[in-house]
Amino acid sequence: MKWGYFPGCSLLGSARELRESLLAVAGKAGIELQEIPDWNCCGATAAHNVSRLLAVALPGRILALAEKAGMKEVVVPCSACYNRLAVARHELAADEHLREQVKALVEMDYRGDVKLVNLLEMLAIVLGKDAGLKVEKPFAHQVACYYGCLLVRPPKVLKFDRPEDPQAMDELMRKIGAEPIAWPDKVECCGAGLSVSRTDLVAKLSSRILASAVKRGAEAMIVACPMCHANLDMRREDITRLTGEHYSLPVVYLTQAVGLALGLSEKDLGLHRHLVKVVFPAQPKPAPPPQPPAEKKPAEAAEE
Amino acid sequence: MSRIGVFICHCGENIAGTVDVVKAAQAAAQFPGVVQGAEYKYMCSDPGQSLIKEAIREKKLTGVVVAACSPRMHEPTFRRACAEAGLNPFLCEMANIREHCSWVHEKSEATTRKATELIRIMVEKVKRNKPLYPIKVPVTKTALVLGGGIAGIQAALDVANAGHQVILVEKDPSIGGHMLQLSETFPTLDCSQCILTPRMVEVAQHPNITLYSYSELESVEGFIGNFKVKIRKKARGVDEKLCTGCGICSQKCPKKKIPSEFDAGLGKRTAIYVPCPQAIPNKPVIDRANCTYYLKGKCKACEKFCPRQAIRFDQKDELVEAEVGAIVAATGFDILQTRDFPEYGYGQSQDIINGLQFERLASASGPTLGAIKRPSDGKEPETVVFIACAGSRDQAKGIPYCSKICCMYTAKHAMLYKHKVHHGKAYVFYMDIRAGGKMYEEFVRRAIEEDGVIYVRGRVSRIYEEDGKLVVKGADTLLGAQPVEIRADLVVLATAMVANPDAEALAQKLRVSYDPYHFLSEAHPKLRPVETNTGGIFLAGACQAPKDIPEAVAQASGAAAKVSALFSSSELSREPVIAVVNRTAPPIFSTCTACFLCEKVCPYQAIEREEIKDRKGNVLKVAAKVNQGLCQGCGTCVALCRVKAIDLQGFSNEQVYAEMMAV
Amino acid sequence: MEVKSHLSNRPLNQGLMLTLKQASGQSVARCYQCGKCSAGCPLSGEMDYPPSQILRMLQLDLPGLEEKALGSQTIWLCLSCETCLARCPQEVDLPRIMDFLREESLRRGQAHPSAKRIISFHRAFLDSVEFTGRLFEVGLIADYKARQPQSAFQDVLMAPRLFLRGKLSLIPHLIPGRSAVARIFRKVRETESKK
Amino acid sequence: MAEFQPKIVAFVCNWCTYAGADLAGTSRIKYASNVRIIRLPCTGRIDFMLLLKALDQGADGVIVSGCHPNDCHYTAGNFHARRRWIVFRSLLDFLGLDTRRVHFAWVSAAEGAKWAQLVNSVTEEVQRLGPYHDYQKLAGAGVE
Repeated sequence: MKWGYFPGCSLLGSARELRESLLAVAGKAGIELQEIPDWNCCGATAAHNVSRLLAVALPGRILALAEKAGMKEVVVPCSACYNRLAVARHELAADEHLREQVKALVEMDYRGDVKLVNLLEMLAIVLGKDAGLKVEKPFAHQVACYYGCLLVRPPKVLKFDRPEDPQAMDELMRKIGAEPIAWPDKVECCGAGLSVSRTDLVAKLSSRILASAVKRGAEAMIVACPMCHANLDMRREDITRLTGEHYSLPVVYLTQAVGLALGLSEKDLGLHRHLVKVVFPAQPKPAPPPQPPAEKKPAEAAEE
Repeated sequence: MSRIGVFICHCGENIAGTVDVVKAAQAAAQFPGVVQGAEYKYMCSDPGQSLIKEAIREKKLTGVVVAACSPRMHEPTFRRACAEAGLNPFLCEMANIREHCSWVHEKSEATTRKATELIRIMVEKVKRNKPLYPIKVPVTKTALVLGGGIAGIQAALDVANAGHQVILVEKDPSIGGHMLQLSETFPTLDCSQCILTPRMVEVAQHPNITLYSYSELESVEGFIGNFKVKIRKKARGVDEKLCTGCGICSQKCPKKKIPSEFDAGLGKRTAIYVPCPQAIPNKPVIDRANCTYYLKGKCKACEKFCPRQAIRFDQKDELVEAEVGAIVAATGFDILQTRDFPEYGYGQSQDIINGLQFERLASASGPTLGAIKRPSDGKEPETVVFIACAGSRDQAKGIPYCSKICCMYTAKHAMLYKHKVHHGKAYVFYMDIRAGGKMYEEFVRRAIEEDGVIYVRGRVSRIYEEDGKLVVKGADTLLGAQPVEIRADLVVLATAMVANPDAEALAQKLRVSYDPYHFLSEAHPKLRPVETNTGGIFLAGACQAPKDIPEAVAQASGAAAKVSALFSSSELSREPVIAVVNRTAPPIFSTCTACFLCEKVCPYQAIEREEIKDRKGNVLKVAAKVNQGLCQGCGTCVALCRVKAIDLQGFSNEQVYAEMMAV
Repeated sequence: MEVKSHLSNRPLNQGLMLTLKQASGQSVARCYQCGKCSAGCPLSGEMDYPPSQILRMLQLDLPGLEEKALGSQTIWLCLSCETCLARCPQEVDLPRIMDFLREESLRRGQAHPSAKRIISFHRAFLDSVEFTGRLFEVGLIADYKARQPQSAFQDVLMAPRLFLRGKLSLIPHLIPGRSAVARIFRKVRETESKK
Repeated sequence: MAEFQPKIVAFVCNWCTYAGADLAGTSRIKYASNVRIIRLPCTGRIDFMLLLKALDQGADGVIVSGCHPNDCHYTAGNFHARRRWIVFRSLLDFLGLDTRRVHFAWVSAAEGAKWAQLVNSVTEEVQRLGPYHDYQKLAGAGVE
């Protein structure tokens, strides 16, 4: 299987472990990810704040490039990019005038027939029956599936899963032997957009989310979005400074959890790149049947 | 040479505001065949009508065009006026220059021009109108009432007490409807069952009322005064004549854990059951979807223990046919369920309930015998949050309308809770308090001032569970939209009132129109609130729009009055808008070629075959003939007739083509 | 649309409401002030005016209130998390309105002083994209700190650890088409200055 | 208004679309004033010769509208109309008549807004298509 692929800027830097784990899992599933040639930044959190036109034009160029490269569907691992691309695609479809404007800006034709695939949708296929992959090391932990804002909102545009209390990630987790907890903060915002400029607020929001997950017995938080990961993984000092609480809850990318279950090495999945060590309580809670209990705790191999 | 009079109504400012009526009148006066073009402030008023009458007498008018509102509104008025002046009422037509012109266009030349053209069109039509005479049809003096809720009960009793026969059809095992589920009723707080059950008994015992419970309307044919209906009596599994309602069967039934519809899922019932002790009729039904015998092929405990051998497992649905002259639809409403609210947890928490469920909690006959206990653990809630407008006035949920009763019953719920749990706290989240009604506003104030219910103005954004509490995240817009967080033990959603799931199907059976929300439509929003566009079919209660009990009862009595009026004479006269087959002089007799395409397409089987014979009785020709009683005047046959031998009175080819040419 | 001429042209409210309607098709009149957005907003506690109040300021269409909205911190604290839109009973696209207000307040130079940091971050972000075609994180942070000396030492402790984990790429990715991207920026600026 | 103002004739049934147009009125929904409504008991009554005549008479566009399927006041009139419409449409096409000038629609008694929107869109479209003389020419030439 060959798919178009839009990494997005953060996967080249702060979220490179997402790239690594994604490619590793894709490789395992025999999916070839073909990068959109000459792709640019989607403008993510910044563009729409200062110029709507820009916020549509930048994703517009990416989509146009994908079309030019003859791609039918494009995998967009970063939720932020996925959201921007999907919204732009929606607005371009709805507004003829805007479409003409953007065509002129990107100096390319645009039809709008590229299908966008987010991380969850892709992994659903990877773990689907047809893929024929089997879970080698069940990820037997209680996990808090954290979707964030960008995968489910705005519902009318994304039409992905249910807007409150989504289930897609929970199902994936069950598939790999994990036990997703029921918790109310799945789609609460972590403060992504203000990550650098208002660290204080980000710490506040992120701490709420961590607290809620820990309180309900989560051993790991599973995320699909680099922004969420950055806030939840890198902002612990700020959180401690703000709340006095110290949280050791590891924040793991969906692809990493799946990768581990598929038997990939922690190195290939870039688990060592997190600031918060990926370790789990000594006695992992038994996964719900039928999955067998985990025989090996992935953390043991964690380096450094 | 025709002498047409044109009368243009200002309708105050409604028409004159955008249409230059004087100009239009002058223009109309110039149309060929028009001998008078008049305009007046209110044509429908008495002086307005006399203006027309005088003109008819003095100017010897052969036709009248009234340019005013929609004919659906005032055509009868003006036709009556003409008749009073000695002009055949069917020589009067209306040009709709209000709804179709002045109200929908800006004041402009073009609008006046349009009005003038609409008038010309009607002038051309009326020139070709022929005097027609109403058709008399017999009336079957039996009424069919659909729905045994308070509206249906009221309508049935009123018609029956007027001395006419009534057939009352209820889809559930017992009559009583939602009102029977209520605890107490606002604003008087009198017990709902105490005021309703006597009425139910009256229905059961009334000599003029035939009750079909656990039955549904299968089909309707015919027309006003002469409907033929089929009613499906669903198989009860019990011989009603033998059964005494002793209740042993339910006691013995092993299936005891089925959520009770009557208790809105909070209580349990058996597979063979009566919805509640006050049920009318007090005869059980077997719920085949849950009965062990139907599922596994054995059990029959009820049959074993029934002292009267009244159980009938092999009973089949029964189709009853009846002839009725009028139908009253009183099929009531439904409400949204808590699962319809993503932001409030998709109904996953047992302690988030809807209004009807709270009624059952508060009702002395309910699962908790009137004690307020939360469903999850049976504890008495210390803090209860009531949320008004749950789904109502919510464009995003497709319900932009106000459900009308929630403000009042929420105040009532909060009040009842405070009466039962004195130390408890009751919060009500609301957007507006709509308490229009006798003693309603006073009632709400009482809840706030005397019973200490706390009202918070704002919508709740989210509810989630934490440490066995329900965290309710709202805002108080009166505090500058500051976030407000309440940790509650029980949350009651005043969920929106919606049409029944099968409302659309019913409307199609009855051939009445319905609104986008599937509430059945009245004939006129103000002046004909209980009639539908289909003659002989009337509306009562919440099947038409959200209503509280007094309103439903009032409308039911209104509908009953309409039925009684219809039944007051043994004949009724129908508009002669029907098809006719033309006649010509011998030897042709009629241009009809006897292809009988008309016969095939007629939805009323109104086309008959007529043999035209000579004196000796030899058949000279067979031609189509229209049965005046059956024809409803849809005109489908006219459009299909290849030789144009059949035509529609009032909308004849000549008339319609003339209209079209005048455009 | 040609037929406009003989359709209704009821006088619309003037001022910001009108521009908003033209720019985004959003009518503030739709909001009936139920406060659900403010109730669900993760940051309404931090804002100088909760979201629904910002809308209210536009609804009244009175002198002074628009400026108050444009000069508020709220519009810059909005995270565009879209929770409000997802739950709004009237389907008012508040995030879109916030975008509009931010754009507008920048154009009119009325942005709240405390929003400087946020704005300079957005600017730094976009400049990075304009020059390299992609976001160069290290460059972004450096640039941002240059613009915001007071926050120069924020996060510096984190850098080495990120570097150790290979999360900091020190050379920007210059894409072949960066001139094309730059052109997009330029042309957008032109179109918007025409407004 | 310098622009071309088309003449639209609408054949509507009395129970659904006529009532719908009334509702548009009572709700004061403004729409293009180019339309002239001809009221019939049912779309089943519509003799499609009427449409040809209307165009012949100088109408630039025609609307035929009645009750939604299954909602017919006379149970089946609208179905007959729809069936004939399908045949008629291809005839129009064959006659070389631009079928975009003839619109068939369902508008219920509750759809005042839909009616207004229908009239506007048809008016717009016909405006784009321009005045309709060809058919009259044909008619003049005795081809009808």
